[in-house]
Amino acid sequence: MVQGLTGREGSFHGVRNRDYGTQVVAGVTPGKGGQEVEGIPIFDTVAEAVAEAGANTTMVFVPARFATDAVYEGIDAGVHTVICIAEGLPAHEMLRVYNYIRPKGVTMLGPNCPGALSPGKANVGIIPAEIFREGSVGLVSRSGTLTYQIGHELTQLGLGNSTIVGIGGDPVVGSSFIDVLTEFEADDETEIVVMVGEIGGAEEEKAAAFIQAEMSKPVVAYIAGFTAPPGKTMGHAGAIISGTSGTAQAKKEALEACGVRVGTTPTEVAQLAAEVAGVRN
Amino acid sequence: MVQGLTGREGSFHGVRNRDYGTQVVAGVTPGKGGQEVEGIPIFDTVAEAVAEAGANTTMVFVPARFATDAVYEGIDAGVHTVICIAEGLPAHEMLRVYNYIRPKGVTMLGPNCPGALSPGKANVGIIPAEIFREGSVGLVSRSGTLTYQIGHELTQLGLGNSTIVGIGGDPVVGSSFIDVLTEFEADDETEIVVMVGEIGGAEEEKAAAFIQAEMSKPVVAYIAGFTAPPGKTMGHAGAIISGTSGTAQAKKEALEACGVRVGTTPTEVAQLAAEVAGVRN
Amino acid sequence: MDLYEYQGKELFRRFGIAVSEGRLVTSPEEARTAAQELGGQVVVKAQVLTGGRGKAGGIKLAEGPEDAEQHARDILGLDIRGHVVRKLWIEAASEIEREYYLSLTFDRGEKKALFMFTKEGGVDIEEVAAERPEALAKLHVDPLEGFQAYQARRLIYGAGIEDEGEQKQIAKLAARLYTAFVECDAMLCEVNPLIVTPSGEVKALDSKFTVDDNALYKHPDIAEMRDLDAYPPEERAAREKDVTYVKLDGEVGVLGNGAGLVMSTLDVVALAGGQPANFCDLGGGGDAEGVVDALEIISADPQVKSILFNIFGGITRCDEVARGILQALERLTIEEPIVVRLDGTNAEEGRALLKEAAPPNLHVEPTMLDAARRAVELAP
Amino acid sequence: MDLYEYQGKELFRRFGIAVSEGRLVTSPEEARTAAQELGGQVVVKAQVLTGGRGKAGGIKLAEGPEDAEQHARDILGLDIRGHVVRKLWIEAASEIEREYYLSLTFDRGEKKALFMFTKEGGVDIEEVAAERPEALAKLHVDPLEGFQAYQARRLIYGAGIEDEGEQKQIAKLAARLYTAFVECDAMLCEVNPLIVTPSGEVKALDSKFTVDDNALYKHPDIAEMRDLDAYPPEERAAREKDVTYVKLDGEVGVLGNGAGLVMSTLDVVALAGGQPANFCDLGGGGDAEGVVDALEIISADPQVKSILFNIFGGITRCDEVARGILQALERLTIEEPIVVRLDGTNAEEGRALLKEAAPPNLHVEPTMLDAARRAVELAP
Repeated sequence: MVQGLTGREGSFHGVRNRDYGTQVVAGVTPGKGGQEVEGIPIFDTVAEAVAEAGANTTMVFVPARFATDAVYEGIDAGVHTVICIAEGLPAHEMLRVYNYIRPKGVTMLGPNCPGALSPGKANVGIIPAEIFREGSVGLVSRSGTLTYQIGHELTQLGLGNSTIVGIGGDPVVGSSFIDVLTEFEADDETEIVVMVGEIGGAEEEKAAAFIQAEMSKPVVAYIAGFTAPPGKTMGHAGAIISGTSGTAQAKKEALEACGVRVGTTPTEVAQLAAEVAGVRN
Repeated sequence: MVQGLTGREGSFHGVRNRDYGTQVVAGVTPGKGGQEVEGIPIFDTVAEAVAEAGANTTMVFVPARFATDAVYEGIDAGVHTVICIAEGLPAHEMLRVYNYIRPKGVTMLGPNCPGALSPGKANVGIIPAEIFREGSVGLVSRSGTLTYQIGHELTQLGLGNSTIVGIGGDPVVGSSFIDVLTEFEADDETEIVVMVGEIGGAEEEKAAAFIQAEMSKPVVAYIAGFTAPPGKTMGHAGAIISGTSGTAQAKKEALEACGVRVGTTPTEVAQLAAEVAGVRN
Repeated sequence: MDLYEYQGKELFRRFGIAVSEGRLVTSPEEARTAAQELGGQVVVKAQVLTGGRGKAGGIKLAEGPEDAEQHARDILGLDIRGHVVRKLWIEAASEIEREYYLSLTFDRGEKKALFMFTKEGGVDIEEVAAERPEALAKLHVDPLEGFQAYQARRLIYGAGIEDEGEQKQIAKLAARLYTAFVECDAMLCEVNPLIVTPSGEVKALDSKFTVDDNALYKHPDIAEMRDLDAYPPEERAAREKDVTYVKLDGEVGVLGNGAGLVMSTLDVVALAGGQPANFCDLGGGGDAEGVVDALEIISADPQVKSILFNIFGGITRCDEVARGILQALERLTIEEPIVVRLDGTNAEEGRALLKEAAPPNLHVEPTMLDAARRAVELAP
Repeated sequence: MDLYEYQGKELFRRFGIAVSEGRLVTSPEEARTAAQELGGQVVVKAQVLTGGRGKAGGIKLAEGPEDAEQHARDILGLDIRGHVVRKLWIEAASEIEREYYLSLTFDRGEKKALFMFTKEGGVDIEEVAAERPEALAKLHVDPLEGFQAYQARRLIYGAGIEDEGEQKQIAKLAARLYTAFVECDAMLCEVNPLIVTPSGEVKALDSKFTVDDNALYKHPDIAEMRDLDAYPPEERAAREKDVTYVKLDGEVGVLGNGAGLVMSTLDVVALAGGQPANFCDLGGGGDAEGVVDALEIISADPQVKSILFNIFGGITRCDEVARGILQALERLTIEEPIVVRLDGTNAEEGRALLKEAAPPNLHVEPTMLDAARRAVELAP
């Protein structure tokens, strides 16, 4: 289901996802129940979309100030997976959402994320599927276009992707690198993983320890923001060096200390992936 | 650990529980850290009691207006089982506590409960152990003294108890009849169950359906409050008939409809239990 | 604790929920003045803590001050389901286009607050729920999540509200009602009817508001709203002495320790053919002084013909209870026979004390059943 | 958004946190008047959005009005770490018995608010954390549970506060700081130092307060506190045009679509031997008009010697970006060479448009790396 399917972005991507093969069974826009968007029925509430169209996953495309409400509506209606494309959610709201959904076992990507794509299978979100091809590289990233750039470089080296997951660029997002790495480790179609981090927070450092301790599949990484100054938000609300913590250099060092090779440019990380893939194939 | 061990009630029961064989490793009273109560060390905070004395269960004996805080302190310090003897907690506070702890898997008895006793093994709470003897009857109740009365009647008929659990007399308590029945069903030492309900709410009705659907062990029941008028709180905050719902008659009928025999007096329910025990032995 | 309509409306107003202007009065003359101040048509509404005021003649429309005075004269002193009308709420009359129903209850089963909303206002909600469930929008609010905008939408769409102005007002009102419910530690907030005026204004025409007794310490302003006159005199006295007491209609006074045991004792009295006169719980402690207070309150009820003590000592020590009984008999004039059953902690000591003092009219029985039967026999 | 000390203190006061009385002034004369009004000793404090004011001579104790005027004259116009002092906070001087440190931060790792409290106030907290961790009490608050009294106790006992009066005041202050933190959508609330006066009063002598930009729409009063003068002129212009822009120190202007890609582009420019002049994200949409606005802001920076466009089209269409570049070149006078890399959605169409118009000084490169190298070359 797409919350905000009648909006400009919501309808464009919702229909595109449906055309890619994703089962988009319903849209939700309060007050527009009974309408249709290119054959997809619209409901006033998520509860109706769940009851009448059997939706179990929601993609949230509403403006930031309505997004938290939309997420709660989805979860309370029994939806177990939330992909929140919306960006600009207040951090405290997301703090409450996170602590609310986490013990309930709800899976959430975003906010401020491009969604997830399994080339040739399904696309939920705004990732342009035409850049990617099927393959065995799992790609997880805090960033949208940077993911496309790296996907593009992989494609040029003949590598395809099992699944591409954008976890989102906000300070608090529903899923961490570790959550997605855990999925990739268990996923039969994934053989290597490329992790794309950026400045801010310490999720890359935690992921480094996790990779060393828990992962059997090879991981290579890229970190953006070596030239970012401290105290400035670099586009993403989460991309900020606070004091001396969250620098790209610290993340790179943490990853390398755990045996994860880090590329310094998108091109280089793709080459590292190709090298590892070559070794394994 | 006992939160409020330095109080009159807390020290009396805490020490009694310890003397019965329960491992009471710590007490917590803010500002009294460093003191002792009959050899049990007192800490200022639960976190210290957990870290230094290894406590994993807490019994809350503080006055009502400090009880919610005490429960949160226990849970946040990593305690997994909370026995809240304190009564008079505002219902909304307990509503928040319940929804907070439930998805985290914390077990809570009470508030407004006498605790739990496994005769001959351990006693956590205020149940007078001398009334009960070891045996195979699981006893679960919303009430304290009524439980003692029924335990006494059972003893007089030669029946002992595996475990006695008081879930508490408040409108919202941490564990339901179903939670405890589930434990009894799985407990090797329990052969029959006596369930003691009272007016208010619909937990007995839910338990009836659960017993019919899920339990292999025989259950007999007692309900107090057939003569209680609607709209009046009968001593326990939870013992109130709201409109037409929560009557003893409705509970009795629901239980009987699910094949659970209901005694009309404490004596009769003990006799029913003896009858069933006789059949099984 | 139940609040009067006017008190509930005062809280509504505090939380921004639209209500009509009104005045509280206790005499026909005051009613006249209030009607003058308010101007135009007014409604004279009996303030009693029970339903069915309308049918009982407790609510009347007045054309003006004179009319209001006359209605007040008629309604004051009226007995509505056992509640004597002592106060009136004089309110500016509202034009009513539509009547809805909106409530928030404390759903102990689901452990969440429960909203109920239907366009079929002014009627009995349990009837709507049973007969036309599709007309009733129900929705739970998780206390940790709090009220979210979507919940208002589900109520509005669920009940079929189509007018946009109404939708907006109801959404706002529902959010405020939730805030009032949580911040006042309410167990019930009911607006029946919630009206729409011909000009499209949505407001609360009535209020039912119940606050958790255990939370009153946080709300001294609400605690002060308690009207002791609304309770039977025995319950008033019990409240002052901090005794847990509920007046019932029978002739056997009952005292016990622990709510469950006392309820059970009442049932056993009834099974023995008697009628309990009250519920009275000595509570966990039960010291001698508490026993004296409780006995004083129970014996003050003229309906009481015999008194039954059912004590199962745990924390409560039976010797202490026995001492309390003996003290009470010394200090008070209790003519009703007293039947005592003591078991548990220090029961033997307690029985010995009673036996030694052997006051007239005091009967010790070995079991709860025996004691109940004896008390019923002794209450002719 | 960072607040000035005086703004943070205004919020503190609103939430019941004790602060000293003071006045905001912008001239030595006003400083004199303020000191007169306040009476006694005052402190003249530079208001700048950076630390290290004390060492830079931005905080001075004045004996009276004359002294205050003189200090104001000295401090106004001072450059503290690149921030020019334009405002002063004149505050009644406090007697200080002890200095503590208390803060609440938004811990994104733990997804909870984090309290930090130590008796070692007035110093760098990271130093205390690293060197004497046992002196620092740290505690998380779950947002669903909210602030509970026990948390205050853990802070107090954890830091070793023994005086009862202090314990009570600090417990209350911590609760209020948490309320302020949540209700203002703060990312940081720091009180350093939190002082105890000789008479035992606890109060906030300084404030550091950062509010989440994404939540400012809920707090128009806080949003109004933004002082545009505190930002570089390019950032001010960008804010007005709603362009995501951060001024940096180099000579290669950078534009891209998507925060991650732009950060990566900056890094690649640095690897190619250049210095990025700015971070500028066209965002998801990236229509022609947005491109014109962004180019205007970037080219207004006199340090910029070349401009690099790195576009990977997804939602953004490369032909639209190309149109924006051509429009900007028509409308604005841009003398710096522009290097363009277009890939993804409609990249061919975009490149064709640029090739057809072939403006002078515009260089199209096939890859991100090539483009970065070229831009660096062109910025001498």
